[in-house]
Order: sequence, then structure tokens, then C-alpha cells
Amino acid sequence: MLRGTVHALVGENGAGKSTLMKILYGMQRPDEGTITLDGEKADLHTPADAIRLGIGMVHQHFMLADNLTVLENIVLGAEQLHGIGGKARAKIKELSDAYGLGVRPDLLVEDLGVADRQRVEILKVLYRGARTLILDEPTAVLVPQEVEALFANLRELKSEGLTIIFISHKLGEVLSVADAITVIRRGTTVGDADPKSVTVKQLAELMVGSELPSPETRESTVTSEVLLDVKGLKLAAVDAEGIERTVLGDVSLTIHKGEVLGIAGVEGNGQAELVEAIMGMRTPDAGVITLDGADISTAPTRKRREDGIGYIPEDRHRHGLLLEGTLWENRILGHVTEKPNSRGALLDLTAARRDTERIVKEYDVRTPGIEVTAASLSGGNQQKLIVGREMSHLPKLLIAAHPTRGVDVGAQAQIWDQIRQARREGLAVLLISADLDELIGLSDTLRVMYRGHLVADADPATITPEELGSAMTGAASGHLEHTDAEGEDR
Amino acid sequence: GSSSSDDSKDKGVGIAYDVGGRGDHSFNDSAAKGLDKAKAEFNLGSKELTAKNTDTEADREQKLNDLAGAGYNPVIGVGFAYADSVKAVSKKFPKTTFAIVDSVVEGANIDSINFTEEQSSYLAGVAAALKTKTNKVGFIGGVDTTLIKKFAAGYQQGVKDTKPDVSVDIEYITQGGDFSGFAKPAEGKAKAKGMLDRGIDVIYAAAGSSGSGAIEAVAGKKGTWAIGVDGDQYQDKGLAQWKTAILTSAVKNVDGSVYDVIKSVKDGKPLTGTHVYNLKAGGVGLATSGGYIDDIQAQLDAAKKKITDGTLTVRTTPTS
Amino acid sequence: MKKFDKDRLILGLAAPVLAIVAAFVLTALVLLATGKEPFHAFNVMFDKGLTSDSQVFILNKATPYYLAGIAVAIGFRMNLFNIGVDGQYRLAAFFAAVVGGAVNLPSVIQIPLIILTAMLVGAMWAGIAGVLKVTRGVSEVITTIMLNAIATAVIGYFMIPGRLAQLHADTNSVSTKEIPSSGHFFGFDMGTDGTIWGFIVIAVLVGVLYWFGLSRTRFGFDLRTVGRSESAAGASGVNVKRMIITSMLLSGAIAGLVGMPVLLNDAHQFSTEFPAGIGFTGIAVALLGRNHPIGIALAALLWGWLEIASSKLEFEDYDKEIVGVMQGIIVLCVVIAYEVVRRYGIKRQQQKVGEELAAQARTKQEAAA
Amino acid sequence: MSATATPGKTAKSPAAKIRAKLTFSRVLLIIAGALILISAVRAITGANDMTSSGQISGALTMAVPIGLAGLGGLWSERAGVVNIGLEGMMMLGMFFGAWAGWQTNPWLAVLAGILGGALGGLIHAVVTVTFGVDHIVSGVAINILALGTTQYLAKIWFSMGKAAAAGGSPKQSPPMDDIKSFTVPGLSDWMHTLEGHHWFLISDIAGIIGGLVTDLSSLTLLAAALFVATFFVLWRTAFGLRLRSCGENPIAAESLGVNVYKYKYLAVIASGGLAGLGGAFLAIVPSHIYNEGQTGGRGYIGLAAMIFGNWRPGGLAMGAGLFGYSDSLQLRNGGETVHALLLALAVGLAALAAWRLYQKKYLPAVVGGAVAALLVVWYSLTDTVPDQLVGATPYIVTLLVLALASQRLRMPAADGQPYRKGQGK
Ligand SMILES: Nc1ncnc2c1ncn2[C@@H]1O[C@H](COP(=O)(O)OP(=O)(O)OP(=O)(O)O)[C@@H](O)[C@H]1O
Ligand SMILES: Nc1ncnc2c1ncn2[C@@H]1O[C@H](COP(=O)(O)OP(=O)(O)OP(=O)(O)O)[C@@H](O)[C@H]1O
Ligand SMILES: [Mg+2]
Ligand SMILES: [Mg+2]
Repeated sequence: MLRGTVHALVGENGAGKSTLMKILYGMQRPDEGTITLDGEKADLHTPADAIRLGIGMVHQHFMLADNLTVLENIVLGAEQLHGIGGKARAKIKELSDAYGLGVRPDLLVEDLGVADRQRVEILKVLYRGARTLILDEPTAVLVPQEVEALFANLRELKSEGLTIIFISHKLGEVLSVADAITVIRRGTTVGDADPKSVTVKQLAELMVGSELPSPETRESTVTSEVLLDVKGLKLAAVDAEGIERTVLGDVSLTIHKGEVLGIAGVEGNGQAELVEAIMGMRTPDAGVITLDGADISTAPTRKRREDGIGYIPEDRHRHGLLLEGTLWENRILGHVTEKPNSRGALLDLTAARRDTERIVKEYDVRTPGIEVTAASLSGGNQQKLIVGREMSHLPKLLIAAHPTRGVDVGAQAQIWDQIRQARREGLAVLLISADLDELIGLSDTLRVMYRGHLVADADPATITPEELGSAMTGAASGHLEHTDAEGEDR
Repeated sequence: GSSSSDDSKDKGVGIAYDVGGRGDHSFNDSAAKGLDKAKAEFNLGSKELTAKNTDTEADREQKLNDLAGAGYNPVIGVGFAYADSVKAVSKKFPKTTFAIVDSVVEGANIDSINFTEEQSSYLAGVAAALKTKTNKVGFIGGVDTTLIKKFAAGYQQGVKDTKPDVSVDIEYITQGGDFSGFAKPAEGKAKAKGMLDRGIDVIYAAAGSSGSGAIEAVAGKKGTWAIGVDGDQYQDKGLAQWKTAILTSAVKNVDGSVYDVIKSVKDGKPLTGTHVYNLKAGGVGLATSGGYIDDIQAQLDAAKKKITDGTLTVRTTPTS
Repeated sequence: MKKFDKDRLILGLAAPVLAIVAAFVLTALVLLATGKEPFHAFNVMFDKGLTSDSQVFILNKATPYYLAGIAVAIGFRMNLFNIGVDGQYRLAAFFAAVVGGAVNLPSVIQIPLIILTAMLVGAMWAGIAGVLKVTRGVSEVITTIMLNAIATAVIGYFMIPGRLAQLHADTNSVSTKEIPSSGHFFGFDMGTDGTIWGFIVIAVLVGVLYWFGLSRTRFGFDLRTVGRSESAAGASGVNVKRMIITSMLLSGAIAGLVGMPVLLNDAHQFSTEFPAGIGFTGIAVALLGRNHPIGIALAALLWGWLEIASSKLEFEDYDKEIVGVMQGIIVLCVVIAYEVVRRYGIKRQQQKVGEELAAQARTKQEAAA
Repeated sequence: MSATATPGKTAKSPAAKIRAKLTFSRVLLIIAGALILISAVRAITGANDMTSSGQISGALTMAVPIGLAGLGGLWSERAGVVNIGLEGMMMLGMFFGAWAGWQTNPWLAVLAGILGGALGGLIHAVVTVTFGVDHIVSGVAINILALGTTQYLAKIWFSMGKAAAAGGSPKQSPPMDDIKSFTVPGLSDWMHTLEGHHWFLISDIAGIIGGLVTDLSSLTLLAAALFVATFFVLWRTAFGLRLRSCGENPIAAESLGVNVYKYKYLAVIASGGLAGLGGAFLAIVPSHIYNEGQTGGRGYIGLAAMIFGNWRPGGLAMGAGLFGYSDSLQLRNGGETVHALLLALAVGLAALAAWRLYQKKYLPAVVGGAVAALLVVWYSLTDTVPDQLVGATPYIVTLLVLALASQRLRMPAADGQPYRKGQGK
């Protein structure tokens, strides 16, 4: 890797990109092998070693303490540079202005949006005078416009002679920003690619060793029968300081049988709360939810599940699994009142076990057996188990939040197939995803959520991710029409 | 299993203390003193067991059973908590003499040892009434048990009979089932300070080790007096710093009673039945160490005479 | 897949065995350091602590400990720390004794009446903590500790002759009115070794119900789900708040039973001598028994044995307080051992799963080739 | 670490950031209000002990061990480790303090107490940080171990030989000498005089100041200094920032090169040391001895005070003060003063209810009002509060306060959660 370049690292989920970077950053120790930095062998035991050697890392998940101020988050661990007071504040202002990051040091991090947090993360690294920057999937939560702004920042940094390691699953982005590309698979380097000559398709094939599947939906199966009707859903939350703010402001939507409704939006704009309100995990302040003609506005979550809502949660570890439970216990989870898991008030363990075996086989969950804990499965296999479980109860409505997040391309294709299959049989789907390609590819109808409101809708057949992105930042609203004038897409 | 045989050789005295045990600077200690005296005099062996806060009836029976079973004689239960267990175990060992302190238990081989704490407390009340300058005196009980109320009642009556216009404040550190009040010197001190702040200048504390806190508080304010309890607290090494504040102590001679029962067994004429160790018999009384009550000895003797000749009966529950 | 089960069993047993061995070693060191001979001490504990009359004693001691352990374990299974079992059982036993002393009905009514009163009072007292947690978000750890102290005050208020108690002039003790013989529970007469309290039957029943309820019913599944992950439980359709209150009530109801063996089999009245502190023993017992009905039983027996051993040690001129040190060391070692074994188990399983998958993939590839 | 994975919050507009913060002036205002209320109630009811210097001085003595235990809890929980073992650490502090104290002098007792508590803290750190055991489980185990150990050692060290001759027993150590205490000469007397007049407000303030300047133990001063030092260290130094970051987001801290284990260890050891000092205080100032059971649950109350104080030294000081006050109250005159306080409580609740009404929060308003009315009825129908209830005052106050205040509280985000190095994603 050369100084003053952007070096991209691509690979399937779980290929070991993050792990490699963590080793480079001293957070994990390699079993063998060496790291050479500026011609010298670097011995990295802790992040402190890495920082000392001028390596900085922006992690895949934010590494910020919500209840500390931006300033405190930035100076933490680097107090010896400029203290924790006025001098540090001045330095932060200086850096922020120099790179146009617009960071305000005295806000609490919890008050910041995603893009602002991302900038705080970058500033954290710059503050330490890092010469080598590792960015692990920095764009995953950003809308295209924000991605562009980030790339502008990166180019600026590069021109100052910094080295940047950039990890992303969005191959288009990779090609646009990288000077060199390394592809890894199953923990080993499988090759290098030149971003000037390689195409997205070639790169993808290099990554997975096969063709890239597409989420494209072939034929429309939308019927005229309304399955889910949400009217005037409102939710306000009171935060720790007693300030009331709108989370959902008058959300109404309708999903028909056989329809996939996709909701686009930057994370934190109320999608999670919308899902939780429909699932009955949150009580909205106002609004009516009708499922297949029955008012379920006040029904408890269990009733809603029994009535035919399947749920693939956004965060499977928090909401979808008992990590220390066995696979068959996880198969019962969420459907404990339904067959084959129980008869009357008693569990039917034999039947539940048998059905778990079936799911494992049918959904290709890679596991040596059903007595192992969910924690010992890889993320993709955990997700397949969840999908299998939810589909086994023949839901009328499937709420799928980021169904393929953290899942490799093979499993991704499988999950898409299952959703399409069920949709053909009349399943209604509420799809939430940060992956705009997935959204556009799978949905029959698209809506955009911004600050708790559904601000725009679009036709997935014609819309581009960029156009969707502008609505997601609040720059556009109403019905989004595709204009060819936008020029060629990547 | 335990053998109920009584024929194992006489091994000496078995004694089961109440919670606190030997070294509580209070009545368990007093019992231990009696034991030590008898041991020295008759060259006896002994076995001492101590109760825990969490002990149940079963534990207490187990203790007495072990002692009697191992051949100790007499077996002494110190404290009324042992009443039921003494009753139960004494039946199993008819040839062993049992003693119970502070309780009356029927049985052919049981010596029930009782004290008239209200009588010594009455004298303490007389002394308090004569020594107070503010006409306010106080009583601090560790826990509001029946036994402690006997102390309070006698004290109150002694004060009122001597000087009707002297007020008596009766307070307890903890209430009901919470026996921690006997072991809270910090709280005893705070309570005593509260009383002193209200102008009370003589405080009688029947509160186990909490009493030492009260004595310390009293020692911190000039011209005020503390009255000790159970043993002669003026002589207590742990209280040596503050002994000049101890006017007198209402002594309860548990040691004497324990000595008596051991001696009786040794002499082959074991004591049985109820024995009241009263003022007349010297079972209770006022300590004179320090000489602070020498000046009022005449009044005290007069009161003592009234009690011992039966013209005065001391109440056992305080009036409110 | 039975292989994983067996591994689990071995690992599960490894922890307590390891811990108890460590505890004995450490205790021996403490004894040596303080100039006492440890081997004779252990000898005494095993010899004298396990005679047939000691066995009866241990069983009788273990019965309330077991119930307390189950009461605590119900909370633990939910990630609730019911430190208030102590207050709950004392308050429950007190009011049950009052009710039992006030009426004289046939045994078939009298005994259930007393037991139900106790369960009700225990449940209500624990319920306060549950309600405060659910509605006001107050940690049950703090509330139950406060409620213990308040229970003491409540009992103190009523334990006054003329209120709900009476004075025994002879013995100087204050107690509730004695429960008539129709309210006495049966016992197993063991001759000179004593009587085994019949309430042990109820304790065993409670253990069976606990096991069955938790592992074989929908309700139990929901309860365990909440204990493992509140967020996942909520998403799966469990009403977490109601579950918290329910399990607090259940825990309190079982806590209410803790005082019953002593009350119905032994004391027949609530006096100032009624045993206190069993609730805290229950915490240790539940931790030791890993919330498992059999584990708790073993732990309760262990505790009972340590207690009799302590009085036997005292008899041999050891300081019986050494048993307190031993108890502390056992609990500490056990919790560490469980955690180490748990982590090791998870890691090992992940590794094994990885290996097996790799092996499967290889055979598949070979088959394809 | 899914908690850090996605920011589950809606981006807020800057306008929404006006916080209803408890500023210093607001706190002063609240204190002044409470003072006036108390003065008024005292003047009306004649329960003069409410603000007497003796009451205040007693409250201070009772508050210090609770406050020190709470401060211990604060250090530990700010670094993300829940410490319910404070009670055990207090026992160790009390024991070793008394052990050193009777043989040498009270200042060595202080040192020994701190070390004894720190030893307990070290065990807690090993068990929770290194072995990753659940914090509450570990704390409970430490309490059991500390109780067993102190009882055993007391039996061996205090009830034999020289110690026994000096007044020791299995339950008590021999007494140690007094530690130095201060009385501000002129001020104390002047305040005492003022207080004697029972004037509205003036005598109350005089009583409070008088209580604070009379017979003030040097350990109390040390404790006060530790509160200030804690605030300074935790909120104004790099060390403190790092320590707090371990309680807010240890993975983020780790990623910035902070040695999280080290800070957790230091915090928990400091926590034990502070609790140990609290225990030693009990042995040195009010009683001069180790006395079995003397900690009496103060470790737990300290924890409650810390929660009440929202994990901040200032709030904790107020919480500890409140508990100390009600403790002292119940020990001093009991019934009558608490009885008078019923009236104060009723007025306070009524005011709160009115405020809720103004905010259009009807249910809390009605409940508050109803409780206030009940209290007034209770007050007017009785002359005193039963002793048993008075004894429970501190606990009932704790429950009430937590029930009322808990939802405004914010504990460190990663408090009580297990942390392993390198587990971050
Ligand atoms: N210390 C370890 N030992 C064994 N396996 C590990 C270890 N650390 C991580 N893994 C596994 O190695 C794989 C690589 O994970 P990593 O997070 O690096 O993937 P990634 O390429 O960043 O994927 P993604 O695109 O999802 O971020 C995962 O399956 C992970 O569970
Ligand atoms: N003023 C300074 N200028 C340059 N380097 C410094 C300065 N102060 C400290 N360092 C170095 O920075 C490194 C990290 O210091 P830091 O203060 O973070 O260490 P630490 O507090 O001991 O470690 P940690 O708190 O992370 O466990 C050390 O190697 C130290 O020598
Ligand atoms: Mg990954
Ligand atoms: Mg990654």
C-alpha cells in the first residue's frame, strides 16, 4: 500500500476485512504474520500502539459515547496532546474548519445525526495526527449526497499525503474513490484489481467467485385486496431532558396482498419506530392499524403475531434471537403459542425440535445440529434461521427490516427468493432497507421517510438510488419522477 | 446418633450463650465470669457454645443436646431464647441438671434463674432523680423487648417515687424483632446526644454494646451522668476512657447464679425449680465503683429497704 | 447432537466441583495461617456432621433454604434480583401465624389457610418492588433492600402485646397466639434422631413445579425468554412488564413459604426468636445451585451441612466462624467457576461448530469431485 | 455491541436542545424553598429539633459513612461496574480500621480501613473485570465473604490475649483514641445563642450552621474534601474522562487506546477504598470500635443515595444528607419530629401536585394531591408517629424519593454490562 493513496478492500460479508483492520489497529492479535509500516516492522498490541504509529480507524459501527460531548469523545485517549479544555476546543475548531467538517465540540453526541457522527469519527482520527486512515464501511448509513461529501473529504486528505484504507460493499463507490483495490475471500487475499480497468461485475465475481445476483422482481403480483392499513400513526418521545420530539408524525400507508412496500430513509428517521408500532412493541399516541380488515391498534404483540404478522427484525441479536438458547428454542421464540411449538399451555418439545430440523434443512442453515446455541452460528445462518422461522407460520404480512444486512451474497439471494416466492402466494411485505438497490429491486411501491413523515413516493421501476437519496435527505418530496437529464448512473 | 445415655463421665459444665456470647461485656459475659470462678474453684472442664442470629429452635436444641449428650453437667442455657429447648432436651437427659437464665421452665431437673431487674433499676431511678439538675432524665433501651421494659419500668417508678416532677423519657434503639439495637454504639451515641440536647442530664442505658455509645456521649457533656447496666461498667476496660461519667450500674449477678448452680451439682445437691435472684438475695443491685453515689447512699438504702421488706412492689412494665 | 448435551453436563458439573475443591483448599490455608489444624477440622465436619441425627437436622435446615433458593431463582431466571426474600418470608410468616392463631378449623382448611395467607402476603410485599420497577423504573435491588427494613418495622409495630402478639410472662418472650394443633404439619418420626419436618414434601413439590413450569410450559418459556433477552422477549410477544410483575409475585409467594416449615412443623407461633436471614442464605443457595431445582437442593443441603458442621467444630474448639469464611469462599469460587466454564463452553462450541461445518463442506466437495 | 451499532435517534433540530438542566442557581433555589418550608413547619409545630444544631450535627455524622459508600459506588459505576459489595467493603474497612486503630492511632486506622476496603474492591475487580462475572452476583458474594472473614478474624484477633485484656471480644475490638475534631470557637456559640431564640428562619439557619461548625470530626472534613476531589478528578481531568468513558462506552474507549481494564480496576479499587473509609469512619468517629453488624446496611443505602443523586457527587451529597437527616431524626426525638415532617411532606407534595396540574399532567397531580391530603389527615388525627415507623423512616424516604425521581435519572450507559477486550465489532 502506498502513501497518499486510497486503497480499497472488498470482500464478502465475513471475509475478514474488519478483522484484518482490527489487527492492523491493534485491537486483535494475529496468530502469525507481520505488519510493516514505513519499512519498519510494526508490533501492534493495543490501539494505543497503532495510534502512536499514526494509524487511525473509523469503525464499521460508531465508537462514540452518547452521554459525552463531542469534545470529550474526540480528546479521549489523546489528552496529552492538547489537554481536555480550551486548547483542545480550539484545535478541534481548527481541524473542523480546515476540512470543512462543521463539527461543534460542545454538543452531546446523542444529539447528533448519523452524518455528523461520522464526521466526529473522522475528526477523532485527524485529531491524533493519523497518517494512515482506516474507514470500515463508512458509507453504509449515508445517503448518496453525504457519500459524495465524504469522498470530497477523502480526496482532500489524500492530497495532504494521508493513506486511506477504505472498506465498502458498494462496489460503485469503491471504483469511484479508490486508487487500488484488494479483494479478500475467506480470510485470504484472492487478488488485486485496478479501479481504472475493472468493472463492477468483474469485481463482484472476483469477490464471490460467481455471478452477482440481482434483487430484481420479475412480475407484479399486487392484488387489490388491502392487507395492512395504517392511518394517522403518531408518536412523540420524551427524551432524557424532558423535551418532546416527534418520532412519527401522521404516518399512513396501505399494503395489498402480494405487494412489497419498500420504505427508504436514512436510519433514525422513524422507520424503526414505525415497525415497532405495527408490531405492537411501542404504543403510538394516535392512529389506527388494520390487519386484514381487523383493527389491531390495541392488540398486544403476541396477538398480532398470532394474527399473521411475521417479523424479521433489524437487529437480530436484540430482537430476533436468544443468543444463548439452542436453535430449537430460537425456533419457538415468537411463536410459543402456535403449533407445532405448543399444545395448550404446554410446550411440545418433540414437535418443535422436529420442525427445527426441517427449517435447518429447507433454509440451508449451516449448522452441525439443532442443539447448538444460536451464538455459535454465523450471522448469515442466524438470519436464515429467523427467516425460516417466520416463514414457517405462513404470515399474511411480513415486516422485513434490513433482511439481508450482514448477510453474504449467497444467503442474500436465497432470502430474496423466499420473499418473492411468498409474495407470489399473496404475502404482503413491508420492507425497510438501507440497501437502495435491494429496495428498488424488491419493492412494488416505494415510500421515503424523513423526520417521521412519509415525504415522498416513487416507482421502483424507473427511480435511481441517487434520486431516492435526495428525498431521503429531505431535499425532494412528493412523487419522485425519474429524469433522464440526471445523466448516467454508475 | 446421639446417645441418650447419662452415664458418660462428668466432663464439667456445658454452657450455651445467647447471641453475643462470651465477651459481650454484658450478661453473657457475666455468666462466663461465674463459670470461670467455678472452674477455678472446683477444677472443672467446660464446653461453651454460642448462638447465632439465624439460629432456630432446632439449632438451640442441637446445642443443648450435644452438651448433655457429651456428658456435661450441668447444662446452662443463657437467655430466655433457650426456654423451649431446655424444656425439650431436659426430658431426654433426666440425670443432667439444666439451668435457664431469665426464664421460668417447669421440669424436675431444671433450675430456672430469674432476676428482678426492675428492682435494681428502681434504685437507679432513685439515684437519677437525686442527681438530676434539670429535672429531666432518660432511658435508652436497646430493643423494646419485655425484658428491657422491666428495666425501664423500674427506673421510671424509682424516679417518680423520689421526685414526681422529674420527667422520664423512654426510648429504644430498634423495635420489635430487630435485635440489632443491642449492638449499635453509633446509634446509642446519637440517641444519647439527642437526649442531652433536650436537657436530659442522667441517662440509663440498658442497650448492650449500644450503651457504650450512650456513655461516651454523656462523657462528652459536663455535668451529666450515665448509668450502666448488667455488670459494673465502671470497671469495664472497654469503657475506661469514659468511666468518670458512669454514676453507677444496675448490676445483675448472672455470674453468681451460674456459680450457684455449678456448685450445687458439684456438691451433689443440684438446684431445681425457680430461683429468683432479687435485691434481697443480692442477685441484683447498684454498683458503687467511683463513689459517685456515696452522698445519696442513705436514700438508696431507704428505698432498698422498702423493696426488700416487701412494702414496695416494683412494676415490670412502664406506664406511658 | 447428544454429544453437545453430554459436554454441557460435564461442564455444568465441573464448575461446582472445582469451586468446592478450591473452597476447601483455601479454607485449609486460612486455618493453617491462623494456626489451626485443617485436616482434623474437615474430619470433624464429615464425621460428626453426617451422623444420622445430623442428617435429620440437615434436612430440616435445608427445607427453608431450598424454598428461599427457589424464590430467589425465579427472580434470577428473569434477571431480577429479589434481595427481599428475607423481608417477604418474615412478614408472610408473621401474618400467617396471626391468622393461624386466630382461628381453629379442621386441619384440611386450617393448614391451607395459613399457607395461602403466607403466600399472599409474600407475593404482595414482593409485588411492591415489581410495580415500582415497572411503573417507575426503580431497580428492584434497591427497593427490595428497603422493603426488608420496612418489613422489620411493620412486624415490630404489630409484635407488641395487645396488638397482634401476646406476652409469655414465664419465658419473657413475645409471640403471636399459638397455632392450634389442627394447624400443625405432619412430620416423619426418626426416633432418637429427631423428626423430619413434613414440609419437606411441599418443598419437593415446589421444586418439581418450578422445574416443570419453567421448562415445559409456555409461561415458563416466556419467563426464561425475558431473562435471556428482554428486547427479544418483547419482540416475540411477551408482555415484559406484566412478566416482571408476575414473576415478582411468584417469587414472593414462594418466599412466603420459606417460614412455613419452621412455623407449621416446629415453632407454631411467630416470636421474636423466629429465624431471620434465611432470605440471604437463599441468594447464596440459588447462586450455588445455578437456579436449577436439583442444584438448589444440593446447595441447600450443603448449607445445612455447613451449619451443623459449624456447631460440631465449635464443640471441637475450632472457631465456628470459619464456616462463614468457607461459605463466602464457596460462593465466590462458584460464581467465578460458572462464568469461566460458561465462556469456555460457548467458545468451544463455536469452534466445534466451525470445525464440523468445515468438515461437512470438505466431504461435500469431495463427493462432488 | 449492538448498542453502539445504530444511532436509534432522530436527528434533533438545534432548537430542541434547550435543556431543563439542574443548574447551580436552580439547586440553590430548591434548597432555599425547602429551608423556608421546613422553617415554617417548625415554627408552626414547635418541633424545634428539626433544625437544631444537634440534629444537624447528628445528621452529618450519620451521612458521612453513607456518603462515602455512595462515593465508592459512584467511582465504580462511573467506570461501568455496579458495586453492591459496598456493604462488605465497609465491613472490611471497619474491621481493619479498628484493628489498626486500637493498637496504634486513629490515623493509621483510617489508612488500614481504606486498604481493607480496597482489598474488597480488588476482589470485586478481579471477579467482574477479569472473570466477567455478573456484577451483582459478585457483589453479593463479596458481602458474604466479608461478613464471614471479619467475624472469623474478630474472633481470633479481638477476643484473645492483649486485645481481650483491652476490652475486645468476638464482636468488638478494643477501643481506640479519639480522632481530632474541630469547633469554630466564636461562631459555634453565637449560632447556639441565635438558635435558642427559635426565630423563624434565622434560628433554623443558625442551627444548621451551628451543627456544621460544632464538634466537626477531621474525618468529616476529609470526606467533604473527597467529594470535591471526586468531582474535580472525574470531570476535570484526563484521567476522569477516561474513567467515565469506560462506563459510557468501553469499546469506544478501547478503540482510542484507553486501557479499559486498568481504569475499571482503578475505579473499583478506589470504590472499595472509599467504602472502606466509610466503614472505618464508623469505627473511628461515632464508636471507637469495630462492632459486628455496625455497618447495618449502610452500603446499600449509600448505593441508593448515589442513584438518588443521579450518579453525581453533588446529588449524592444531597441524598446522603437526606438519609443522614432522617436517620438522625429517628434516633433523636423520634415520633414528634417525624410527625411534624408529615406536614412538611404534605405541603411539598401539594406543591408538586400543583406543578403537575399546571403541566396538565392530571394523573400524577391527583395522586400527589390525594397523598398530601391523606398526610394532612394523618397529621391532624395523631400526636406522634409510632416508634416502629419512625425507625423505618430512612427506608420509606428512600423508596418514596426513588419512586418519584427515578425517571429523571440517567445512569452511565454501559453500567453493569460485561465488557471483554476485543469484543467490539
Ligand atoms: N478471533 C477470531 N477467531 C475466529 N474467527 C473469527 C475471529 N474474529 C472474527 N472471526 C470470524 O471471522 C469472520 C470475519 O469477520 P469480519 O468482521 O472481519 O468480516 P468482514 O469482512 O468485515 O465482513 P462484513 O462485510 O460483514 O463487515 C467472521 O465470520 C467472524 O465471526
Ligand atoms: N505530552 C506528551 N507528548 C507526547 N507523548 C506523550 C505525552 N504524554 C504521554 N505521551 C506518550 O503517549 C503514550 C500514551 O500515554 P497515555 O497517557 O495514554 O498512557 P497511559 O495513561 O499510561 O495509558 P492508558 O491510560 O491508555 O492505559 C505513552 O507512550 C506516553 O509516553
Ligand atoms: Mg462483519
Ligand atoms: Mg466488517
